Amino acid sequence: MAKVLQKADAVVIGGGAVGTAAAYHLASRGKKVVLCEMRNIASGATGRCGGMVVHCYGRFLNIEKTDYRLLFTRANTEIMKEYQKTFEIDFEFRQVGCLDIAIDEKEFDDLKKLIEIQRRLGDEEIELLDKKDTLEIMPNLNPDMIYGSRLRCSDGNLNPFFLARAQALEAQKLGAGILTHTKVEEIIVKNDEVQGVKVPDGVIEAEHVINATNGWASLLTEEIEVIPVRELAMVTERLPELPPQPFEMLCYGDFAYGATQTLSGNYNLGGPGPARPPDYDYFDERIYADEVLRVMSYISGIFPSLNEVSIIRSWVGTMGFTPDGMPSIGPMPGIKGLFIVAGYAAGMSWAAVSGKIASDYICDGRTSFPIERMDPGRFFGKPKVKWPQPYDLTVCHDFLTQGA
Amino acid sequence: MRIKEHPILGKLPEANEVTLVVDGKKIKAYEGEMISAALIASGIYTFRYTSKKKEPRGVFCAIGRCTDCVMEVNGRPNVRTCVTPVEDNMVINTQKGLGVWHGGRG
Amino acid sequence: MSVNGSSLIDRTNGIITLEEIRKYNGYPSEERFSKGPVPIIECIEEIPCNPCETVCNRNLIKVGTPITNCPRLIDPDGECTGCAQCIIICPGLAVFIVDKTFSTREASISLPYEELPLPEEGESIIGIDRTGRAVCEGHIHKVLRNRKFSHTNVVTIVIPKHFADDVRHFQRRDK
Amino acid sequence: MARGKGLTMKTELAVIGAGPAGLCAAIEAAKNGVDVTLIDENRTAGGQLFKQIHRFFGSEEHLAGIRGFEIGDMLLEDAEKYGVKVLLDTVVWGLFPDLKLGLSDGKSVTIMEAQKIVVSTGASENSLSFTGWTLPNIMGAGAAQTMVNVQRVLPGEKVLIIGSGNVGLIVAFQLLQAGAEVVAVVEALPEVRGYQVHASKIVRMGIPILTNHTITRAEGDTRVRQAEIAQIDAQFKPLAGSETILDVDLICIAVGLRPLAELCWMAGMEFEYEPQLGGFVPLHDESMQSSIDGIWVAGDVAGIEEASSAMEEGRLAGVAAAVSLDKIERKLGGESMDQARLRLRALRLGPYGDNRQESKERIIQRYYAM
Repeated sequence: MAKVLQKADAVVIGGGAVGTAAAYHLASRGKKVVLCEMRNIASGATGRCGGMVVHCYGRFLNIEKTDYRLLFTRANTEIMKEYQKTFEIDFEFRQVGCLDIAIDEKEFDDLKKLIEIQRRLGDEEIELLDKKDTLEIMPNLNPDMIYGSRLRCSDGNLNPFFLARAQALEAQKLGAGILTHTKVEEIIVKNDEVQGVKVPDGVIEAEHVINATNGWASLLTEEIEVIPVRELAMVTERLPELPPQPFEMLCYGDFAYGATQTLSGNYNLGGPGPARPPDYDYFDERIYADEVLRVMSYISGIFPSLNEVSIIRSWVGTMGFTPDGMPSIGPMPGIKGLFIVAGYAAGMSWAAVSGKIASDYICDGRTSFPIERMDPGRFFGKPKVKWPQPYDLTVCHDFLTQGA
Repeated sequence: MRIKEHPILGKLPEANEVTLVVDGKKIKAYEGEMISAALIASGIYTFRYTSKKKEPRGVFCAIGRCTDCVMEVNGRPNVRTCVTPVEDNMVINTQKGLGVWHGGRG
Repeated sequence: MSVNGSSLIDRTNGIITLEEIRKYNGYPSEERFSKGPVPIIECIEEIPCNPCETVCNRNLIKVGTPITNCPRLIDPDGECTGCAQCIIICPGLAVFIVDKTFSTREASISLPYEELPLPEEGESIIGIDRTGRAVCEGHIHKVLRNRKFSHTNVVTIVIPKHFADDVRHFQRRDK
Repeated sequence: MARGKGLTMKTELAVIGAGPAGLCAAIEAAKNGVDVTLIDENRTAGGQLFKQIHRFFGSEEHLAGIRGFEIGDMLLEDAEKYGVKVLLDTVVWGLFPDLKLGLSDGKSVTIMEAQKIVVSTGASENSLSFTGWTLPNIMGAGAAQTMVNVQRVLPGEKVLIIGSGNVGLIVAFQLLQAGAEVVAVVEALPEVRGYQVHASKIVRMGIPILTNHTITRAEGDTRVRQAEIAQIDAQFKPLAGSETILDVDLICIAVGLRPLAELCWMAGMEFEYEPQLGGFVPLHDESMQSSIDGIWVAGDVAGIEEASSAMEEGRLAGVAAAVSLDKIERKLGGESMDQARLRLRALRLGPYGDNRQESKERIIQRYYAM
């Protein structure tokens, strides 16, 4: 029988923004928490994303759930504002507004249709901007490419490394154990009840286990359908902000493309990096020349000021996507004590609230948030979705909205 | 100051003179010199001030790696002066924090 | 245990002493000094280097293999002509030529000089020992400018014979 | 990040970094008929050679007794003679797994496809933090060496050197040659770290080497004006009352170098931590082949040593690449690689060389244990 290393009330698997949030909220409720991360804090998607806080992408895939999404992402922002009052580490969260750019007539028409639906669902904040207004906010965009945009002023960005480390540090202060370079090999389940987790040196016993491993989630819990998606992130040299307002944009058509300027002045660019034939390994974290060039050219086409700017770092990260574009948040049907918080396409806008929900559920057996529509078991019994190869967020979205 | 005569390297080779405008003041330099060398030869050691603490910074690695010597050159911030050669009528300004940038349209 | 360098020399201040040279590499006898100029190689560590061996056209310096052996002077009969090629080639500027037969009361010391301005012949100087201290007075006997062998000039100074085993540098009086 | 035109260039062997190792790799390969492209981000090739005005150690076959910059000129002549294509002012901003390189000359961005690659990107200097260490005119000793010997500008007249390794000792002498007064060399450990010949030379020229000493504070305004040094105990704690204030206007930090291995990390190479060789170094076999097939490493990027060893590792990698491109017959190539290995072994002997030799042997064992 493997050595019992320690006993805890709950074990969190995954050291990203979501996992560290769960550890913090559980610790602040007095629970004995142990977080296991196979590499280092923020080594997964958290450490390789653009750090953008987008309350609601508002694409056709989930447009009908706009109000539902805003319920969670707005709560997420409130929790982060609370963090800022007491947390030792400043994770540079600021709401600078985000422009969703349309680069042709058809895309601009889509935005008009989508905004009508969002208004109907009570979203007063979202604004439609024509070309002139868009260029007024961001005069350095390429006028030949801009047909208009959609603006949400409460969107913004943060430093994802600092968010994860901030939550981990506060959790540690409250007694949580943060075990990096500790790979969870298996969630131990006996007659449908969680006993703990198996790690290289032995076993950590716990009544509750939280799977916050995002793109890797189905490796530990096969039944849930979270598929890994490869994304590219690049960071430029630090530059002053260009008036009138800090820069943050998404591309409506290929919404996997986006760019934001961080508080410290670096531009953070993101773009799709579909896995490559023949083996289509979506966990391949190496970078390839053509995809770096593609992301660089696409974004500098829309924002030419970047032409003379140097890129100083580039990474590839693995995010998680689900067949309906909504995260899987909730207790795992059929396994008592296992809670799933995975499958985020906009992790920074969901991490804090997901951590709180997981903690509430484990402490009180319930949560005030209506998480039923994100039940991890919602895909049980349905045929596994056969994604076209290769795929990325845009291909997933287009594939799932063919009928829309 | 420039080493006019070196025991091993001999006399400083002849080079055309160029003029740099540094924070509005004209200084002389010679073609082929790096901006950092020309400035230090004219007694200028502080090239920028840091964003947060406004502390003076200058040359540190001299091989273009550490970016401690960056200045605004011809309207572009973050130019590594230790690996950028001088050109006639270059406009060079001490960089304050991240400097001033016109998004390539300056 | 010394991390580097032959583990026996005192490495606390970078100063090499005559005793250490005698002990680890040998120092010529007075009998050898009486025969004429003698190359003194103050290089007593096993470092990979042997140009002094290959440059001496009379094969008076032995390093052998491996090239980390300390260089030894094999010149009992005093065949050294004082050509100073060994002084010029040494990457560590550690070779000197001492000629105690220069005159009854004086000795000459040829040493590598790679600084500017070059001293003038006849100029009076102060003899400096291995610790950097001034120990005696003397004058510049000869200055061999050396553009051909890339600028390691050879300056020969003349000092009282008594200091010939200690003076290894000089300072110009007006400096 | 100029709009990626994505023009693609092709070459048989791309050598990244035209320092001593890169030049020698390019020359050895080109000598054997390989189509070589040598890339360097600087305006001139030669890397550290052109700031090294001292004569090199080693034996005749290592070009001992010749000054670094003269060796640089010789290698540039050979590179031209054997038809090496040299791309200067060109940054390699990416080394991609499928043997592709991302190049930029500041105006346009191109991708180069190479059949084989040698990474010889050299090293950068370690820094040391103490109060005031960010003041202007506190710089790496190698940086000061570059300013003096390449830029021909003397950054300061009264200099403090921190660190008594060969770089600290040689730069102290070269600053003296350039007309500066070197006030002292401080060394934190109880013993001088560099060659005794270098130490004795500067001591006799009036530069004291203070072991068990370090810098505790630097003062200044738009440049450094004063340094406070102090004696330290075995735990590197300053002894109260042992502080002395030195009036200096330049402080050179010579506390070691580390490999510039970002491109190796990016290509996905395996690394090993070897303090004697400067920190994390890429694993390689005895012909400098890295853990990525088709990519060799050579020179300081594969472990900090002097330029003479860098040149030998470059020759070794250059011949190995030529063999793998079937440009020389395996047996002949093997012989010339053995020669290079013998010359390398000769440089890695003695109290200074032994621990580097052990580290290199460990790296090769780890390579085969992958």
